[in-house]
Amino acid sequence: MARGTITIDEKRCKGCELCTSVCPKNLIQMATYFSARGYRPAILVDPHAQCTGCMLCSTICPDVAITVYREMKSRKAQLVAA
Amino acid sequence: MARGTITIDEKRCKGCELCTSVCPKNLIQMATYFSARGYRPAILVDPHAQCTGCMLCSTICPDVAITVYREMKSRKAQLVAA
Amino acid sequence: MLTDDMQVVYECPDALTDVITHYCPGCTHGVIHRLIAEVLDEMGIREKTIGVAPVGCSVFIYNYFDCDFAQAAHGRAPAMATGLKRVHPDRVVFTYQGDGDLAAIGTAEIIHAAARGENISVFFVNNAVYGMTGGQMAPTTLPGMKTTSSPTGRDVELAGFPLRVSELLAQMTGAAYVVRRSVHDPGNINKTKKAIRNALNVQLNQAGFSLVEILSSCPTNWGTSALDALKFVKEQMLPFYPLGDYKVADSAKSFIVG
Amino acid sequence: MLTDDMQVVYECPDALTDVITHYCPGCTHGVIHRLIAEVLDEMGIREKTIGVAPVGCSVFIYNYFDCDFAQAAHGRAPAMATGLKRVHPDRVVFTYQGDGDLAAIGTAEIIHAAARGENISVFFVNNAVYGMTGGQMAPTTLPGMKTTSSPTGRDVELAGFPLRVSELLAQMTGAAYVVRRSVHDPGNINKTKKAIRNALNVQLNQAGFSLVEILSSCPTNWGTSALDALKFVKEQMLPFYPLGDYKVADSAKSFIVG
Amino acid sequence: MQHEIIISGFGGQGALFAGQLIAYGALAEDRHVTWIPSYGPEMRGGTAHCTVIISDQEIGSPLVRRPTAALVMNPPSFERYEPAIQPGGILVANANLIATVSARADIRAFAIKANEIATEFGSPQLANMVLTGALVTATGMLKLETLDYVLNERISARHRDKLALNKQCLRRGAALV
Amino acid sequence: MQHEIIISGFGGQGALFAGQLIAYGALAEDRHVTWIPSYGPEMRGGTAHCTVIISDQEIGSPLVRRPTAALVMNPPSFERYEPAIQPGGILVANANLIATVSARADIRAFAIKANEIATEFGSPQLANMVLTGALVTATGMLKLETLDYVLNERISARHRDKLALNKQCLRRGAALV
Amino acid sequence: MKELWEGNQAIAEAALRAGLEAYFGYPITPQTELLEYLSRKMPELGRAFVQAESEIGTINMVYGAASGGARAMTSSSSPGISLMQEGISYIVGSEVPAVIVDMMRGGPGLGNIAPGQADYFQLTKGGGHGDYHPIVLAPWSVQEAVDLTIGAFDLAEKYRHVVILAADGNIGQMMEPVEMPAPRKIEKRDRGWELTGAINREHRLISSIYLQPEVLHKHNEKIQAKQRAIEQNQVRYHEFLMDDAEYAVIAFGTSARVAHTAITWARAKGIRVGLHRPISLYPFPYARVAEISKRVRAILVVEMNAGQMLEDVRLGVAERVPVSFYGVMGGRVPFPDEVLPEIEKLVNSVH
Amino acid sequence: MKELWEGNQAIAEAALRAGLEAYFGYPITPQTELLEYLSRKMPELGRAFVQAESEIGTINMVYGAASGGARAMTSSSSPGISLMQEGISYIVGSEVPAVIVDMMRGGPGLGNIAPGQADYFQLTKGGGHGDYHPIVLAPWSVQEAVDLTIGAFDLAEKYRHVVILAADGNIGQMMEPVEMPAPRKIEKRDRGWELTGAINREHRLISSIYLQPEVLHKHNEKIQAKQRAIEQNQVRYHEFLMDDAEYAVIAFGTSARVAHTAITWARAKGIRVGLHRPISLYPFPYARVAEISKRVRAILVVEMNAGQMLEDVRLGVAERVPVSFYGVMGGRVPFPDEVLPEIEKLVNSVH
Ligand SMILES: Cc1ncc(C[n+]2csc(CCOP(=O)(O)OP(=O)(O)O)c2C)c(N)n1
Ligand SMILES: Cc1ncc(C[n+]2csc(CCOP(=O)(O)OP(=O)(O)O)c2C)c(N)n1
Ligand code: SF4
Ligand code: SF4
Ligand code: SF4
Ligand code: SF4
Ligand code: SF4
Ligand code: SF4
Ligand SMILES: [Mg+2]
Ligand SMILES: [Mg+2]
Repeated sequence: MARGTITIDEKRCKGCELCTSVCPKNLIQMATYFSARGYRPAILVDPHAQCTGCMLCSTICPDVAITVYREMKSRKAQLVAA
Repeated sequence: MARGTITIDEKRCKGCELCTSVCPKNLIQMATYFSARGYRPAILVDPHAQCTGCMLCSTICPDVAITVYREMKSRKAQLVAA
Repeated sequence: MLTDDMQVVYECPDALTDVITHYCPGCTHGVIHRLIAEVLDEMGIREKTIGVAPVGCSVFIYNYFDCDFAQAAHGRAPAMATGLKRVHPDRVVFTYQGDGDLAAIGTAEIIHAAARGENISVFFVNNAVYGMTGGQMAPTTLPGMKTTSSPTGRDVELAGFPLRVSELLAQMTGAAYVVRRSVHDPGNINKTKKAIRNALNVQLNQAGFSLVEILSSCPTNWGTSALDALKFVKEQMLPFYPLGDYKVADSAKSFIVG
Repeated sequence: MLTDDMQVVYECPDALTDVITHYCPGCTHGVIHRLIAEVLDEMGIREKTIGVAPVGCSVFIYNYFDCDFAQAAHGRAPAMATGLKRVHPDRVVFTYQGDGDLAAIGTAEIIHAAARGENISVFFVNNAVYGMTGGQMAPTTLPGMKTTSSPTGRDVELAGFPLRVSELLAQMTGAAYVVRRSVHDPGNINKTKKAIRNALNVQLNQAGFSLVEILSSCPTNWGTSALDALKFVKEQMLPFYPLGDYKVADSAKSFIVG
Repeated sequence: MQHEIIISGFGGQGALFAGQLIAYGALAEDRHVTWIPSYGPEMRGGTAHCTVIISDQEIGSPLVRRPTAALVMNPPSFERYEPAIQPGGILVANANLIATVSARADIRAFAIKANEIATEFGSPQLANMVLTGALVTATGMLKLETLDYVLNERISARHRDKLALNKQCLRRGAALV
Repeated sequence: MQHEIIISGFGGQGALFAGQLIAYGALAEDRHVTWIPSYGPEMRGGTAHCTVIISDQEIGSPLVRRPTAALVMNPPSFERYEPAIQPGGILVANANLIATVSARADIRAFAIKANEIATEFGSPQLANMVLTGALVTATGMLKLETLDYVLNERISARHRDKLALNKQCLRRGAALV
Repeated sequence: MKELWEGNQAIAEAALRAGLEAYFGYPITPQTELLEYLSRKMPELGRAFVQAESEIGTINMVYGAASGGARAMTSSSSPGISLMQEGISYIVGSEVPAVIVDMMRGGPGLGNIAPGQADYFQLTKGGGHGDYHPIVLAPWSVQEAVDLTIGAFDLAEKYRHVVILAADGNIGQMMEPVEMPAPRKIEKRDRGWELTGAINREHRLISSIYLQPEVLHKHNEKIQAKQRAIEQNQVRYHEFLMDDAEYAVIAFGTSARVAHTAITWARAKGIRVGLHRPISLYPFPYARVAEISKRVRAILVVEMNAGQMLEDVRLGVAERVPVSFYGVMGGRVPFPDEVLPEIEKLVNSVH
Repeated sequence: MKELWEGNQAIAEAALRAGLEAYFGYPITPQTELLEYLSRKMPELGRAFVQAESEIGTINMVYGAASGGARAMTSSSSPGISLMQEGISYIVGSEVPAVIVDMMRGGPGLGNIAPGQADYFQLTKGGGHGDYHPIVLAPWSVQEAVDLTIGAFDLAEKYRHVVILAADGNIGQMMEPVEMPAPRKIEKRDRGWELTGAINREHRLISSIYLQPEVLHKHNEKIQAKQRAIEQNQVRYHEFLMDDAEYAVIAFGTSARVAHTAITWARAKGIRVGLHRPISLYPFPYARVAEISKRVRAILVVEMNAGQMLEDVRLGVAERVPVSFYGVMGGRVPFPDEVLPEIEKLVNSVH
């Protein structure tokens, strides 16, 4: 299983929660604070580095707030990144 | 075979010749003279009283120029006329 | 020879006025008018009928019918008919429209009248050209057909493909009765008349939107004799626009004959 | 945890600008924008692409794309795109239109663009309401669905039946590629992206008119959370608007994947 | 002198073409000229007419209420335009279709059996040429040779075989006034 | 005296409703009143504001550039309207969302932790009522009882269970000025 | 009893009470609430309501319903009104009564949705082809919008003509206290022209085609006679402090309210200025403006456009006194503190 | 070398020679021959031609083609022009150049197909929403129609504005001798705004939406500045026997030709009357009309409508001298023998 992670751009995130519903590892939660634009942004809560970089969250994010990273060991991952 | 006849209203006829093409007995011809409106009207040429009152000519006439008559002996003809 | 024991079996229907039409010799607009009038007479609904005239050669249709008429803006007859029908739901409202009127500028209006299942009847006269303006290409002009605005024949690459209106409108859930007929010979004329009757009967029974597309001739702009024009309908138009019943909704079935 | 040996596998496509959209939280207009941008990047055609924006919530789409854009009058994007494409046949021209824009006021324009086989691509975002004006009934509003202009639910007797755009346009001879997709979950999002790519590929290969209808959410006007809105798409809209390929003309077949 | 001419007949009788021929003739003679057709819903059998003005000066109103000359080819045209002709003006009528004869003493009226004559030439379509020859000659507005020239230049390929016949018809009409 | 009030916050914070409450209050007190919302593409999260004018005379311009009082619920609203308030005017701000405090000496400014207070009442939605109570009292433009009356009359069936709570929030806000 | 009403809803309710029988609409900001209100009320009352496919659809449905003798109305905002121009021309040409509400916004093109007054020309001069002027009424308050709406139906029927209520986004969105009149009973009687089916009578025709120029000329003379009658009898305006005015501000609708405030301020400064507010934009109060131009020293026109009514004012003034102009465009509503300096400039310019 | 050309075809050919790259049309009498002519010529030349589904289609295709930088045109007649009003407003708002031909006919409504001039208001004042005036040029002969057509494209591009050739059915159907100018070479250069794909440059936008009122106000100020520049620089008129005139007839297009003849007759009777003929209806020659009104004793306006340009004349005249009007409506063209008595009446009225 690939290892990955994501970053969520708090400026772009509108707190719609869509990403939370698709993460197979349930790694995304909504913040309790408000962003400058008045939304509760999504945050990655991944203490055990479970994120696989599967891109499901970025695929559903309507606001292109999520950047996905993956460890580039496997050929497959490199292909996807190409 | 029913006996019938037609009258053609020269005022209405525009000389389109459509009626001539549908008469099963070939009884309609185009006049050689011009009507007041500048058309050669259709005329019934039925010396042997062959017209059956079949209404094909009136059915195709775009100008409602043809009135069809039929001998009212048979029940059927009466029904049609009703 | 007219004898005393002969009786009239066909004469001008009551629903038509005495006025001679302005149509060109042999133009089948006249046939279609007559059929509608005969049906109005036979159904006894002339007095409760309101017609809506299009812009096109048939713009003067109201001169020829002895019933109330409104004259719509080009393409907007279905909208005008909607307004009329909504305030007179117990009246019979029909539009009479050409292919330029209905299938070009009036596309949105006819589609949405059908979508609404507007309880009106549409008599759609498809003669494959803009007759009144002098024979330009219509949405229904056949591929390769020469018109004054497709002088080298309709080039589907540049001018696109003809619209098949009945097939299209049959897609609409709100459409109850959509058929295509032709008036190029007496047999088809009689079938067309039945369809007109069906359409009005569907309306009378509140069964929804009805449309009869009728293939019609335009000898003047096709540059043919009236007789050749009927041949053109039969030989060129029929293969491209097959006759048939494109939609008879369940709501309509019991009001249909033939 | 971001480590040094990690590389970006997904980031904002180049064809999108840095501007944050004005869309409501969770509105899938944003997803669809992203997909188009990704395809433009992947096909390397951003620089030869001209988009045409509608009137609707996506009126500001031009702020978000790094390519030339025109902003059309309500419903007229296909006409404007026709003008653009005819004078720039070697450019990629697409319209992006909502259901009010395309299926109500713009009915005539989209039908005739398809009839002409106009070599453009249309991305049709069906969210079953007029989003921008505050959630009125659209031509695609489901029967019984409550909107601000059908407050007791769409009454098909009075307001008519929804239009199924893909089914309708598939009737047009000039249409090369007409499909319906949805963006309610990642799998469908990926399929939608493929369809967008297919549509543009059809255009690039001069194969004719292409349209991708995309079922989309409007949480604000549906009065639901963003998540419930996706559920609504799946549970209410999909049954009424089945996904699928409604037309893949022979001319288009070789340019289609998936 | 300004010639203000109306030419009128059933559609298909060639009224518009006759007018255009004259208009082209005027252009060839370097005169000022306007030609205006009646236009309308295209329907066979209706009346078509055109107005031609030929002048040595710039032409103001291109419309004519009281023509200096009229060429009429069918009864309705006769009825409409015969009374309108200016005193001293000219009327050319196709006597094959128009039974009435002008009773006006203040105009010069010519009733010409143009259909008959054209049929003699084997081309009934050319009645309009016979009448045009008469009109042009009676008014003296153009030289017949100019019309020959125009026909040479402008007759369509389809009708080129009738070129000589056209000219003959013009001459025949001219001889009748 | 003419009260020219702007109430502004994120969509969903209840700015428009607060304004309407005041407007209905003015009507109940038989004053002249106008209420105008900002309107626009309906999108969640944007800023919504409304303008209320209450006067004893007919109201001319219904628009306000320099309000006599402003109720601001989020930072952008503070930034926009705090400087605009007329000298001697009143500012009521939701201190839970707005960190900045007005530095103006020529107005009376109240920073109220309305979210906190409303949450204490068990109904965080009612922050706008707390602020409205403060605004109405600080300006003296209406009697609180009038607002009670309006709430009695107009509160929707869905929110009727919160009627008392609404009134309490108004009172609590009023007590803070 | 007065109640607070939002402009759009108030107009809708007024139309209902005036006996509106058929409404056809299409959403557009800032008039959509009018459509929404009627989408609920009309079906409840068993009256005709259709949300059409477009504004072209709505105006032609109005044309149909009105041809059928019903009190019919549509509403829209600027771009939608542009789309109705052909239909309006047909309705006028066919002489059927119809009421249209234009909640004007910023233009040209898509512009924006903020309040504007730049449809003045298209509404008053006839934005469609042919010779006609719809009756155009411009309210400056929600109450007046209600009153004019009711009157609009009567005028439309009296003259068998199009009546347009020309408001702006501000009037549509604003809430104000309104005294709503009691509903009217709709009594149906045959007026001799409406299409109802030719039962025991001659058939009728609603049409605007007159192929013969002479006949169309005559038809137009009839329409023009009607326009003259309207110009004679339907001029409406309102004035404020004009009795002793040395200067006049002329403005309509929302601009007039702004001017009203500015005038109060100017009076406080001792400037003898008054307000003339045309309520009927067509027929325009030319005669009254001419009178005013004989009494005052200068005139300021204030509009939310680039100067459209200005032309009509200048026609009335005929260069007797200077006419200056203050306009804001693009959906901006001027503030009184912009208009006051314009009044002061006006005063200085003639000193 | 002069050749006889029918007006519609002459305009089409002139447009071709001016470098027309894209034409979109829809049939309507009396302009259809223009469409028909181009339906043959444009494809032959490899240029864009589409017979659209409606006039709404054509104007928005023009909008698209023009946004793409092409010389684009459409043509229609009165009802079709009414349908274009929204599109025209968008084109003006987006500042793309476009040429429109209006072969005016009798209105309102369906009216008839005979020549008319009753689109004056809709063309010159802006029949669409928002503040703008297209440039409107009115030829009185086929030759002038050709010359103005060529100029129209240049003006449209110079100002990035809509230019309308306002002719009437008469001009469209009439044949007259024409000196056809040589074809221009179309040279393409990037003017910095057209949409061609963002290759090696920033992306571009053609749009008329400016959501912020302040911004739309600024945008309108820019358009207004352009209108002022047009008013400064593009006024065109033609005069006949005005030097010593005591009376003036003001007329445009076909009416002016009729007036011309009547004036010749009046001069023959010793009446010192001249003709002022506005060629640019917008910008209207107000200043020149004002000058004239200072020199003549009375003015007669002749139009094929109920008195539309009349308003602009009265704006220029400012009641300095009496202005009388003779109008025919409904597609009727006046005859000189109707206009002559009007001139005589005018003379008598001031004696
Ligand atoms: C808005 C508008 N555009 C164009 C026209 C011109 N016009 C009149 S009839 C017609 C076409 C008629 O063709 P069709 O509907 O096929 O009827 P047909 O004459 O063939 O029976 C057109 C384009 C018009 N009157 N109004
Ligand atoms: C001519 C015209 N009519 C109406 C409008 C108002 N209007 C703006 S957006 C819109 C509907 C948008 O709905 P849709 O196309 O479904 O897009 P969505 O906002 O749902 O994405 C309407 C009716 C307009 N701008 N122009
Ligand atoms: S990339 Fe996959 S695993 Fe990682 S956060 Fe996103 S959805 Fe979860
Ligand atoms: S999907 Fe995107 S916008 Fe929505 S909560 Fe997640 S990161 Fe934020
Ligand atoms: S009724 Fe029949 S048989 Fe008699 S003329 Fe007509 S077509 Fe011939
Ligand atoms: S079909 Fe009718 S119009 Fe035609 S020739 Fe026969 S009778 Fe005359
Ligand atoms: S032009 Fe064609 S459609 Fe029109 S009347 Fe003549 S034949 Fe019939
Ligand atoms: S209103 Fe609906 S469609 Fe528009 S941005 Fe919001 S959620 Fe999306
Ligand atoms: Mg046709
Ligand atoms: Mg939508």
